[in-house]
Amino acid sequence: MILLLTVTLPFVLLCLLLPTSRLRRVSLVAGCAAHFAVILGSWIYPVLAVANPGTLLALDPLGHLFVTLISLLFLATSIFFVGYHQKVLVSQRVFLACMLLLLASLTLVCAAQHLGVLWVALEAASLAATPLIYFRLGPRALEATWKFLLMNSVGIALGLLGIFCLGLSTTAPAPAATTLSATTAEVAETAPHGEEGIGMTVTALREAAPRLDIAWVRAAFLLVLVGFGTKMGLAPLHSWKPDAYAEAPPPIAALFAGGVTLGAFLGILRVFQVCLAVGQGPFASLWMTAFGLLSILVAGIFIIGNNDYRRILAYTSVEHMGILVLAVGLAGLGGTQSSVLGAQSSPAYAAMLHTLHNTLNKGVLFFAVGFIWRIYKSNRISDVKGALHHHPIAGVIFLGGLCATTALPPFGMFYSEFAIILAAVQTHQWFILIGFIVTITICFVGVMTAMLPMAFGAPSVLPVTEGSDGASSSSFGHWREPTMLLPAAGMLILALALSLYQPDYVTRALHAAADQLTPVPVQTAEIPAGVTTAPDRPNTAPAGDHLEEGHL
Amino acid sequence: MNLLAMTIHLPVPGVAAVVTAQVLGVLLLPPLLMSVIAKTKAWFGGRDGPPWLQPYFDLLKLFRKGAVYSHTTTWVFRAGPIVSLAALLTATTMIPVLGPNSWLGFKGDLILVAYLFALGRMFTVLAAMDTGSAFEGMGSAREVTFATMSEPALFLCLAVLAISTGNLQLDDMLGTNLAGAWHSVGPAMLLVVGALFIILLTECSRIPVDDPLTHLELTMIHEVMVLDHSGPDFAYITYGAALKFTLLGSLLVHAAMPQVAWVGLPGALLWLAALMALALLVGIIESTMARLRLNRVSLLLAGATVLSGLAVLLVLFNKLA
Amino acid sequence: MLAALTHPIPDSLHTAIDGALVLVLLLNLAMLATSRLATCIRLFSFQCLVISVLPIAAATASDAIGIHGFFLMGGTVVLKVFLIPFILLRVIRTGDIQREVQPYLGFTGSVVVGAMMIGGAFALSSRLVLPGQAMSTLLIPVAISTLLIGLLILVSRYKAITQVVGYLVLENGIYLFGLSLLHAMPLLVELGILLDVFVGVFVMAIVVYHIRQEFDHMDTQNLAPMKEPA
Amino acid sequence: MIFLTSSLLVLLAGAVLAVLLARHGRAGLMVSLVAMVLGSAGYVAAAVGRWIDTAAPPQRLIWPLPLGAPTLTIDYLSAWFLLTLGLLSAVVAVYSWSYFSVETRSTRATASVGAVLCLLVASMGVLLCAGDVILFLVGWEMTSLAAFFLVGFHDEDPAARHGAWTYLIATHLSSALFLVPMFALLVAVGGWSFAGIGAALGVQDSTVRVLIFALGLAGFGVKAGFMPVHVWLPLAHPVAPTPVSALLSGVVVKIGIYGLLRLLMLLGPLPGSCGTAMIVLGAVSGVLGVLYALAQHDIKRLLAYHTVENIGIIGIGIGVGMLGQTTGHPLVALLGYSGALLHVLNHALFKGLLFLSAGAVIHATGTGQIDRLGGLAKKTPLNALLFLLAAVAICGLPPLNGFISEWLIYGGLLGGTIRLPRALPGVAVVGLAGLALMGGLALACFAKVFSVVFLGSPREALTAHATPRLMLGSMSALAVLCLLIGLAPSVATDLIAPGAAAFVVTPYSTSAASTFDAILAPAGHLSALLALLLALVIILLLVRHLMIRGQIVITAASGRAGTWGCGYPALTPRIQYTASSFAWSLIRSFRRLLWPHKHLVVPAGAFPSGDIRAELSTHTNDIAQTDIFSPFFKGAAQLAAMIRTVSLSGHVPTHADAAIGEDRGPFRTGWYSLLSAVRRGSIQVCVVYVAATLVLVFMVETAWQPRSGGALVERTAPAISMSADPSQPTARPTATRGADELNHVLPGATRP
Repeated sequence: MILLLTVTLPFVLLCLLLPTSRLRRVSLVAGCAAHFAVILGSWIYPVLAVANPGTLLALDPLGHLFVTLISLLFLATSIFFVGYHQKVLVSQRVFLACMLLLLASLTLVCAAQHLGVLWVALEAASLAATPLIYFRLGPRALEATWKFLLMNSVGIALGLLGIFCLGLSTTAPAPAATTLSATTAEVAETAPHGEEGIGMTVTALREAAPRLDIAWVRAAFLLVLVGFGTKMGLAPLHSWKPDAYAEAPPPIAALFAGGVTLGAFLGILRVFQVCLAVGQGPFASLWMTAFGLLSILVAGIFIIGNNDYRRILAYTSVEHMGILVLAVGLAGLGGTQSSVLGAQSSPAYAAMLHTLHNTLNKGVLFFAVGFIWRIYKSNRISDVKGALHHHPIAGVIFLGGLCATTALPPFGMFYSEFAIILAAVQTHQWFILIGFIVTITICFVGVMTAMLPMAFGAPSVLPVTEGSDGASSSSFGHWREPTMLLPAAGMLILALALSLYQPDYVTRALHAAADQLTPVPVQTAEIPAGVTTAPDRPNTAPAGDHLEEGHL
Repeated sequence: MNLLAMTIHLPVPGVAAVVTAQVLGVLLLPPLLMSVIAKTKAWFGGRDGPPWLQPYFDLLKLFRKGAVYSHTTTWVFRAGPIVSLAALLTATTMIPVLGPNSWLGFKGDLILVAYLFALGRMFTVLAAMDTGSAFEGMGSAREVTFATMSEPALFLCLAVLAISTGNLQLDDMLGTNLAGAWHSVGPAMLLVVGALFIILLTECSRIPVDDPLTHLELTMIHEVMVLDHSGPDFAYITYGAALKFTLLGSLLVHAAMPQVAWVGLPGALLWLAALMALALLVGIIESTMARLRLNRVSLLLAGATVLSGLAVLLVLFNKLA
Repeated sequence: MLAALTHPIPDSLHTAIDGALVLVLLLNLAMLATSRLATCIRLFSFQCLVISVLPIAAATASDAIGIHGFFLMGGTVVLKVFLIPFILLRVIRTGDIQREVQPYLGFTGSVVVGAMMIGGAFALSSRLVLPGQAMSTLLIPVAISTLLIGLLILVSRYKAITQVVGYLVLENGIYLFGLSLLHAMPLLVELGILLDVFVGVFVMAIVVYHIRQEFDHMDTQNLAPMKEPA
Repeated sequence: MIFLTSSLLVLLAGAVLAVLLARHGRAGLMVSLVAMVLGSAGYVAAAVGRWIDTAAPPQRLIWPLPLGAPTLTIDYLSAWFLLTLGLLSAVVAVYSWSYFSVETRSTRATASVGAVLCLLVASMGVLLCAGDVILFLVGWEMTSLAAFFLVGFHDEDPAARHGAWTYLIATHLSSALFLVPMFALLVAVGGWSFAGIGAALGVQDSTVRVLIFALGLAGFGVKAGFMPVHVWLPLAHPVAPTPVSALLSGVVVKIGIYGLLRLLMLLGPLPGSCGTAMIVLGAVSGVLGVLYALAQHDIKRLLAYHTVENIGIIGIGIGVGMLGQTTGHPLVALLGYSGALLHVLNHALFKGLLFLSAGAVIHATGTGQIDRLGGLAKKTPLNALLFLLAAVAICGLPPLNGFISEWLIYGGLLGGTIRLPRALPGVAVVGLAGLALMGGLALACFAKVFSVVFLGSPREALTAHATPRLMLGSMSALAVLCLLIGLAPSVATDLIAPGAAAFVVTPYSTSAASTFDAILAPAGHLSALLALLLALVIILLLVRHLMIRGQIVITAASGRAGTWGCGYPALTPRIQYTASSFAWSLIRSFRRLLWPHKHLVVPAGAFPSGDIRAELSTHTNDIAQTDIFSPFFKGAAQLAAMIRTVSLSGHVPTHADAAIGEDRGPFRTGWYSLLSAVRRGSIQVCVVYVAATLVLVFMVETAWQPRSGGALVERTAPAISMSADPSQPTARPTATRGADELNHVLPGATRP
């Protein structure tokens, strides 16, 4: 556990101290590789991940899954970045060190059980990410950075407020019975009074669920949803995203789309877990589905007719974040395992599957766009034609990424989106069903209409660039670097492989994470069987559901 | 083998003679009907007209001649008359001609008959187009246009017959089987007969759809398509046109006269007489009417379709009631 | 700790705490009214000082003066009262810009809107039921209004540095809110939060510095060229 | 099954090898095409195996996809389509070698096209043999994707890009909007596997089943190309490389039909309205399809519209089958379904042949514009013969295969008019009239194409290259198959009977088989009569030969005494009737359906100047495209732009607008400055978004609980739920509630 958190720190120092840029880049890759090695090790030797559930830090299945994805993405990005090798105007030391710091803080986010720690780590991640956007320098990059910084800070401040509200909910005094509905009254009766304050770890909050003040929990959830939602980029809180993605180098944008946003998502999920425990799943789900649908819709509207492919990518990220919260929302609405279908179609599982493939696909697509940007030196789609002819391999990777991100089979997102639709059907959420289908279709049409012309057509005339080797004035000199091709193709192949053949241990990991997001009975163990006959009592979970042992 | 299971309606005791007589009778009759029309028209025109056997003489003359082929043509041009006539001859085996039953009918043969006509038309049109002549192209275009419009009418008529008799074999759909239908939905049957008559006029390129005797190629339909054929090819075409008239006429006669059993020699003679009468009728129409303007022809054919559609409605309604 | 907070607070201390909270409110309004950036920053610094005293008051209200409160106060004083204003003032000095010119919302207008926000905050918190007993009934309304006024500054000013101040005021509001659950957050986290705020401001100051370099002053109006194509 | 799996493996290996060998000359293309031939042969073997080994069970693959392990199964329906696919794709593979090896594109491009062809065939195989929903959908979408890349092969051509885009969007819209929800419903009712769904659907109430059918019809209909949603066909087919067009039209479109039939098999008998809808849809598609075809000037586009027509015919067949099934008339049902099934194969054969032959024409002359061609029969006689055979077949004329399937469908329709109860015979009559009209129009259309392209003399001096032998050989194979089915229909009907019978009686048993054999028995009589037809042709040929005795005069090519010009001695090829004029009289008759445009340039004055040339041309727009889809997409884009730019008129407020001027008061100024800030996405506005969202969320949260007086006060306020009844306590277990409602809406949905 500690090893995982600290493994990157020496490399941060190395990045700052080493004299040549080559060595610094090597140390970046080494840092990411070391981190990934520890992660892999933690899957094989669980002792590396396990910590006492009550403590501040522990890798539960959810966090473990997320940190693995983030680590994988960072490793690929770091390798890609070595090849990307652009003239770095911002001090490269700081830049590389910030990447590693970002990794470290995101690791902390995933490992944090205490919500305060989670917040601190998220804020740290924001701050570490800021210099990464300001890569290209110039007024537009600056604006993007400023916007990112300010909006994220405000968002994260709201998140803090939400966490405080959650804290307030734990200080509820024993309320007068008359103001209570049957549920809370009974719960209150059974709960022990006068204990010391409840800790702010997720586990503690879930265990203390009957004693939590529901109104404050709800307020907390809303604040966290809006606050961390800003960081995650849910519409209408997404406005920093297009700017940031258009200005940051594509591999860095990949880190944002597949890594940083996951951290914020995890923050929301933690509070969502508490909501589930206090029986507020439907409430939380409602807002999550609303934000999810709105995000997909807004993304679709802004994708159509957009002429800036990197901004379009930003909006696809908004779209996928929307899909993620929508899926989790459906999980809270009661889309549990159906008797007919088994666990592999539950919305929570779909959300985890979508998370997995979102990270992989974002890597593929942004790396491919990295190639394209290097070749054409323009963000405008109208300047980019015939990438497939200019650079067949990058073109194929780009098309692959495009298909993957628009959820065409055989790519994994197809399965997750189908499972979401299935969940909506099973829970009879017809509005959500129609809304989801229509909005993702709008996004599909928008993305394909805008981006396909980039790959096809007669190649457009390339801008003459000052090649580093002098002789070759075309951009073809750079992309042959295998360090760029390797991670891009590797991510594509991995995404494809996991879509076509999902090994058992991946399935198990996804299920373990999904189980944490499935509504569980509230303290069934503590309530006498006779009292549970109240009609509005949170019911017991379906058979086969893992209870508390599902996590940690 | 399926062939063995075929219902071949031959007179049981023997007899090749009867069969030969039937086949020869049917094959030799068509030119005579053309002669009847010609004679009628001559009579109306106050002329004597050509001899009764003139069509036979023409055919013999054509067969004795060689053939002239334009250098623009290909084998398609030569295949046209042959395929057309072969299709008609094949259709002859499924239409009740001399007698109540067809020779080689089977369930669903009515569709084959209709499509054999279409096959013949297709090859006639292709042969015409093969010459590269604008006139023949014009004729072909008109031919396919009017055929397209008469096709639904034909099928609707057949549907009426099928519904009223509950049968899908052409000879079973006609004749005495129709008596009940004439009894219960007489008006519908009248409409069918009317529509069939219009179809006959169209298919055989008679007035008011087409004027076979006009000398202005610009207004012709069928005749202009066969301008370039000569010798045996043209003989095939001429004979085919007459055979088509006989076949459709026989169909019409069988549909219109449900009381007749068409059995034996009297039946054969009656059939001959009925066809002669039909030819006479056509001759009278040709003598008393002018050819319609081309765009009025579509109206006529649409009318036939409507008539037959109405007949379908009547029959179906009768069945429901 | 919970038990400590539920202990009745002496009247005199109560008055002092309430007075401090009202002072915070007034400082908010003053920040809205001032056009000089330096003044604004100093006002903020003073507000932080007032706020950092509050945990001590809360701690003295309980049976024992918690080490918790002292650490928190110390951290706040060092970071917010001295370090952050110092950085910001330095940026202003090098930036050679002193005033907020032509904000989106005029200064008088800002004060009026700010007052309305305070009213709203009080109205809202009258409907809130705080679990447990806070150190003062004013705490929550003041926290909310500070938060809202921070947002208002953030939104209505062009100058990047004022936006930083706005953000800090917002943060102060949250801090005040957090005082109501002093016990639930371990010290480590509280300090981490403070540190994060500090680093955040530090980074912001750097960015502001860059903005100055790019545009020769810190006006965010120069940012944001047309983005989404029609 | 072993054939199927090994075919799939061979195809995948071929695709991978082709990519790896892309830099080695034509090796990549060669390898992939060989794999395609082998794979297709495997498909045919697997399909034939179904009829030999009638007891092959479904096979569950131990191959975990993200939503579970899929199942492969070949039933008679799959086998029939697999046979169709295998036959056509094998021929296309051989043809492709000649076609692509003369391509001017790089070897990399041709190797990749080979690889994608392999993937296309493989994914269709997966789709046809899918035993569960997931595998079906994966195969479905991968087919679309592979076909998309193939259509866009000539991506330097904007029309090709547009066609490919249209195809992709159309097919994805259909699957996303209709098929995915439909399959989700199916899965919710009966689990993943088709077997389970079929069992569960049987007890569903008919509203649900009609809903599912409607969704399926919309979704599969787009792929199949039924009339209002056919727009992608005429855009994609002409621009695709010829072998791809043949595959698209021959089999890719057919998987829409397969999907529909599979769905019908699951749904069982549906209310008569569904069959009625199907017949009407088929008739409309057929008639309009062939009318549009008649109006086309490009040969491949014309063929694309004919695909719409033939899909219409298949639709009529299916509709008849459905009516027979509903009312319990096995004869009608069997004739309808078997006609539809046979037409699927037939259409694949003759339309494949037509496309390949048209490709050979384009290959020879470099153009597909019908009115520029002429007289090709002399230069490419074999190709002309093949085209003619296919044209005769597609017009449904004897003695070719097209007639057999139409004959079956006619039989079903006529049988339906006789046997169906109530008003349903009227529906059959509509189908009958439609089919008859289609037959006439198709004849007109193919008379036009064949005669203008191949007959007469060349209209323009186009160089005509010889057609490669391999092309002709592969096409001949298709022609032989067409003739074979035409002359020996009972072979085909014997194969179809189990598949078609599966709709009427499941499981298919030998006793049922004999009944159906009896129903389809007249197919044997056809053989005899068609043989008679051929014999008569030969006899007449001989007679003519004997009579002429060599007295043949062929006019001189000098042109002096060529075709009889009715007295006009100076005939030139330009005087020949063109395709446009040939079709015009029919188009004019149907002008209220087609709305053709006529462009006429008339020289003016008594002595027109030389620079104005008289000109007459006609063209016909696709109404579905110009009046439905184009406006819809344009409108949607416009709406999105309006939302994006926060302006109704598209007027962009500038800084100048955002200042009080002579004609602007404070409110308008304020509004403009707000708009301008929103559009610029200024930082302040972004923060306002966050704040406003927060406020809004809390306001909504408070307002939605009117009785409790605010979320934060009422500690135990019921959570908001999506249920329409606000009084419903949310603490109610949602999982069970979902199940209850599921039971309510879909009875039998949740079973132990």
